[in-house]
Amino acid sequence: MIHSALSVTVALSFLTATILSVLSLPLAGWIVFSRSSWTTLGESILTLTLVLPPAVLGYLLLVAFSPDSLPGSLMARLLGHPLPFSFAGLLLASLIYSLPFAVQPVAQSFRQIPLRTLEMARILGAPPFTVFRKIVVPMSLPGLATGWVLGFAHTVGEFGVVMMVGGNIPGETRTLSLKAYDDLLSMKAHGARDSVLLLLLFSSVSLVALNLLRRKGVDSHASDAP
Amino acid sequence: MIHSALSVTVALSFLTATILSVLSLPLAGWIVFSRSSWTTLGESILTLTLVLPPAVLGYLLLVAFSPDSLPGSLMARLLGHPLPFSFAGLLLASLIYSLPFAVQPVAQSFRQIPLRTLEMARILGAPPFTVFRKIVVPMSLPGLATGWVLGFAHTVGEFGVVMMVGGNIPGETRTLSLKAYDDLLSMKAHGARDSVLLLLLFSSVSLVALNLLRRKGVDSHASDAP
Amino acid sequence: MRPMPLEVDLVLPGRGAALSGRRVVFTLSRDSGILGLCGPSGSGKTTLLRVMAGLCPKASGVVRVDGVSWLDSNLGTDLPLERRPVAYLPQGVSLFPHMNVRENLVFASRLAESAGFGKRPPSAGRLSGFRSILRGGSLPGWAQEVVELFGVSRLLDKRSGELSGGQAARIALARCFLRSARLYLLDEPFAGVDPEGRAGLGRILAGLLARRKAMALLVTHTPDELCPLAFGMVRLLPEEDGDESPGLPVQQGQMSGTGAKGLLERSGRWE
Amino acid sequence: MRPMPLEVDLVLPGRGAALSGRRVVFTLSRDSGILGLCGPSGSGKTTLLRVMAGLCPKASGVVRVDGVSWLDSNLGTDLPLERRPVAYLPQGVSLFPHMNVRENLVFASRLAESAGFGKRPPSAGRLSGFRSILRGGSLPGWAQEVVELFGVSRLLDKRSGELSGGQAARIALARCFLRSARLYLLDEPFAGVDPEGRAGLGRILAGLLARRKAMALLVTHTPDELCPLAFGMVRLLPEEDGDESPGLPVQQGQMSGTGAKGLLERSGRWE
Amino acid sequence: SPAGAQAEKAPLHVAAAADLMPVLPTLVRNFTKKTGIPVRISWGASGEEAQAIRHRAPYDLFLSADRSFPERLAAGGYLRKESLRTYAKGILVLWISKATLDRAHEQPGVGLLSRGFIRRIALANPRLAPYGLAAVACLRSKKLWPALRRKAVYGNSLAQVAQYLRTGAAQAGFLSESQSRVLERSVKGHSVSLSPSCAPYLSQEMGIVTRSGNQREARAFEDYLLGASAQRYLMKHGYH
Ligand SMILES: Nc1ncnc2c1ncn2[C@@H]1O[C@H](COP(=O)(O)OP(=O)(O)OP(=O)(O)O)[C@@H](O)[C@H]1O
Ligand SMILES: Nc1ncnc2c1ncn2[C@@H]1O[C@H](COP(=O)(O)OP(=O)(O)OP(=O)(O)O)[C@@H](O)[C@H]1O
Ligand SMILES: [Mg+2]
Ligand SMILES: [Mg+2]
Repeated sequence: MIHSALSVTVALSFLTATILSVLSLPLAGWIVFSRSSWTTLGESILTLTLVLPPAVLGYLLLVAFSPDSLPGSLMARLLGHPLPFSFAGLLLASLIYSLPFAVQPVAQSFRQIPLRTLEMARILGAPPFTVFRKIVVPMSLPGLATGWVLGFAHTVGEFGVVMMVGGNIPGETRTLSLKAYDDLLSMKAHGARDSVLLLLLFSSVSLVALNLLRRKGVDSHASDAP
Repeated sequence: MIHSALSVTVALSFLTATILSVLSLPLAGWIVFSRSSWTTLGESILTLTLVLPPAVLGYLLLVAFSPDSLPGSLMARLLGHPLPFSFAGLLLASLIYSLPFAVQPVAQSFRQIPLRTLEMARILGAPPFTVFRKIVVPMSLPGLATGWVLGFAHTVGEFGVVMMVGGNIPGETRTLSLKAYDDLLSMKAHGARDSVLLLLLFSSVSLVALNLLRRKGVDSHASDAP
Repeated sequence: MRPMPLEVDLVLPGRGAALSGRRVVFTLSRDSGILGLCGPSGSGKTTLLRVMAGLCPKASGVVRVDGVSWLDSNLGTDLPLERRPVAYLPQGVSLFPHMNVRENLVFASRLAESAGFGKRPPSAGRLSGFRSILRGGSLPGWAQEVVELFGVSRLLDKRSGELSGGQAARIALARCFLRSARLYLLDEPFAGVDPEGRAGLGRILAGLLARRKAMALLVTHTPDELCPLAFGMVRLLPEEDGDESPGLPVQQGQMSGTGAKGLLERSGRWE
Repeated sequence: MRPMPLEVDLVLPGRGAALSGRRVVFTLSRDSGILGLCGPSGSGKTTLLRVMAGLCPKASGVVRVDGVSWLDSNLGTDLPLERRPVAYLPQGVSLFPHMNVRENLVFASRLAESAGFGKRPPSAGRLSGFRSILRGGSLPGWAQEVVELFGVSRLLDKRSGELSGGQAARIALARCFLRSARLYLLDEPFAGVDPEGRAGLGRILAGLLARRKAMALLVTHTPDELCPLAFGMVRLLPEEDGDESPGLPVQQGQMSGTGAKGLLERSGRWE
Repeated sequence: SPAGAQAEKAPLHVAAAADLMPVLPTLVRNFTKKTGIPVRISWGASGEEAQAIRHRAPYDLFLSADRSFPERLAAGGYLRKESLRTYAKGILVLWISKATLDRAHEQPGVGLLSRGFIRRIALANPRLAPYGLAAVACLRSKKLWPALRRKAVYGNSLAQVAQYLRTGAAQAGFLSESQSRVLERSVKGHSVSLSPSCAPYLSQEMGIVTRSGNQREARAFEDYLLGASAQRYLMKHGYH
């Protein structure tokens, strides 16, 4: 039981964090570099999924994903099964839910790139997309790493949305975090302890590993003093 | 009813985000600038509160805050009343829960300050604390702003911890997010629409205002190309 | 009648209180070579170069190269940076901090190649994309030649932050010349380079410009040193200090020989 | 017997393949004034200054000022930066980007005051903390004098990013001299400054050093210009290029008069 | 073989109120042993699961902790009307911790709640859970509610109320009999039954999801739950 909840959690968190890291690049790029005055609104909308209580957000997603709705029916035709209560639906919901955590740190990194550096790339004749690919993204690795960590950790602990959209189905949409809650409520002292411990163990191992990696990356880059 | 839930939410979110922004400075400073090898562990622990399902975290906090426990009884003596089911307890829980969201962006900003700049301040004779106060912090305002926004938004939407530690007491610990959940699940369609709309309205106004402010600040700082 | 290689008649954009309404006028009749640009700190040399490169949107006046208007505020012409055949070396450090020296140079040479510069290998075509992946981060042959000319091939594996001031200046200059342009705008290219180095670089520049049939506008604070290489010198007057009144007479960029009168004649028309 | 004002006998730390095992030896017997430091790009001038400032932890050898060992790798002495009475002007831009010019200068003068420098107003004491809040970001009188000396008081309200290259160099130099020190380490302080400016700054420096009874080690790429001001010149030899063998003979910093032999005599002992 | 045929079919999927955690797993195990039908349980708050069923969650059978959610779902056509059955009747109890009682020197009862050493009274959110509503009704009938209201804290489910009591955050609370028995395994306390004296028995209903493809199995499970042995088991664990 714990094994399947663990594997659902691992798959969901890794996929969510990784897909979000990829998505955050164009989104943060738009927010930071577009001259359109819509970006402030866009950034605020991005942050909005944060302020909705997870269960409410989950409910809204459930309505949007429902095969009766247009987006839901399109997706259902694409996937061959309705989105809600499936792993695919859970993934999509997690992506929406954790989006701001991945995008904000990347946007912040983008903002801190000196205009001088961007200008220099343009002067050498780089078209905008090349500037983005070769200058903006490589200089924003710390932000991408922060975004990945926040997205990952947030998905591991996600509860309300997962419950609502996933339906807590063992082996499919039941994550460690749902299981830990169930165990806690059922007052099986041992069960809850096991799943909380597993959750903590799994998370700490991945976070420590990641922080070590990142720190190494940062150290090798920051030694810019002559 | 809605008014009191709104004011609890406003007070809780503003206080949490603001206190966290202040706390994030020493914490991020320690994580980034300390040469101790404990910092990786420290950073990982900071991120851990993220991966615990909110309800489980809420339960653990309830245990820790209980007047039977040592920290809980100390706090109870200090405040004159036990922590659980009080606004103070809710605030403390929110601080713990949202801590990583405020600290990570600030830490990231600290990391991106060029070593050259820090060195220059030392050369001019600035003791470490002055370097921190006059160089590190002012150069990290974008990170502080991101941290404040994430902390604020995250507290507005907080559900599991608030429910567990606060006890959903109207006018005191019942937030908009709890109210929206009640309204939604009790299937009073109208009530839910009102509180969700209010939540969205309140959040979007504050977020748009904040993003506008921040953008202005960033623009005035980033024009460093000659 | 052949058009003038370079005509400039600009009112520099006011930057804060500084420079407001300062006019710079000069014309070149020679097709290639170095024209020096000097003047005291704050007199607008960098601003002039940025206007000519297309980096300063608020300038008014005329910049015309080989008869083509890059900027003509009367007609509303203002070619974007991308469409001006210009290369610009900014003042100060400009290497990309996240790339090592080789990556900096490869980045620039790839961009130059995609603009049609450099001798592509004869087998270019269908396979070239694949090849360029295989070569990975290596410099194409033509770029290697330029890099060797500037004497920086020993430094290719250094990270940008590990260079001495003079080394960084040389590499930035080499990177600038990986780009093919009609007009090179060089802002103090020899800053931080030792005297022997400056003399050598000057000769290299003169040779390259002659071969590429290109002009350079070169900002310098040691005009005497440049004399043997440049065919003329534009000198900007010092900024007016103290209280500015709006009715100040228009100031013009002046061209002077700075101890080498003969250069003035070679410099063509001057007003 | 009075101790030597400055004794240096260092093996520069190897930086990658560069500089490994290079030895620099010189001694000063004069109590104040400018000693020039020149040499080709990459010869280790910046590295030497950083070692003397205490910013390079891996150096070995001896640096002794007025008989006090700042560094003595035989005895294990290595005074931290904070305890060396030294001021260091790094090569390149060094103003704080988030402060305007005035804030940069106020920051430095406050730090100098807290180290006991500068004439505090006579009423200092209980009220001074309160006063310094009231004055807010204004420069104390003594600092204002230094700033006027360097001719940058017109620029106080500019943001760091809005300065021309020469203006930034002047301000960085002024900021460096807000600090009181026994030894000023100046890495190409005149880079980007126009010729008249360089001459003027040189005289200002010489005057200040004489008044403060302080020494300066000044890196320059135009040694001829410095001659009238410096009492000597240390010249570092070029980096060995090509294949290095570990058995290379130890190279020594050399002092030369660069066209002004008389200076050599005034420069005291030299080995 | 029949076992092989069963294995191909999706197991019976039961959406159950979290309040049933103490009893349902054993019942399910017995059911599977008896019929060979595998069962999978998704736990949740009744309200959340009701929403899920409205949005076509792949559940076959809904075991609610009350009767209003199933009835509303049936009215909307999401559950088969004829399949709605009351599978258990809950008993409302007042639970008071032993530590508190020791200070009271009094018989446990609703009257104790006004005393100062009971600082917090936990009950389920009356807007979401019938046990909460029943508790409030009971206190109202004794005219205690206006005074006690300030002490009340609300959990979203009975299970959460039990957590409050377990951690000592609340000194007294209203639970179901079955939850209070589980609670007493980890904390010492005393419970006073309030049904039917002060509150009615609380019917818990179940119903079969209209769209379910496991109608026969769901019906079998309903029958099993209503059967004598299951009912005896429920009775033994605090249901009426
Ligand atoms: N971004 C800016 N905003 C406002 N003023 C500026 C900006 N950049 C430059 N200036 C001002 O414009 C004037 C001209 O500057 P510019 O950089 O063109 O001088 P310069 O001739 O290149 O001087 P230097 O030889 O010192 O580099 C100076 O007074 C400078 O302070
Ligand atoms: N952080 C570093 N890591 C590795 N090598 C370095 C580093 N900094 C400098 N070097 C190398 O050390 C050598 C000496 O550099 P240094 O900066 O001392 O030269 P310099 O004499 O100041 O030259 P310049 O006149 O060009 O400023 C050079 O070859 C340089 O590439
Ligand atoms: Mg300039
Ligand atoms: Mg140097």
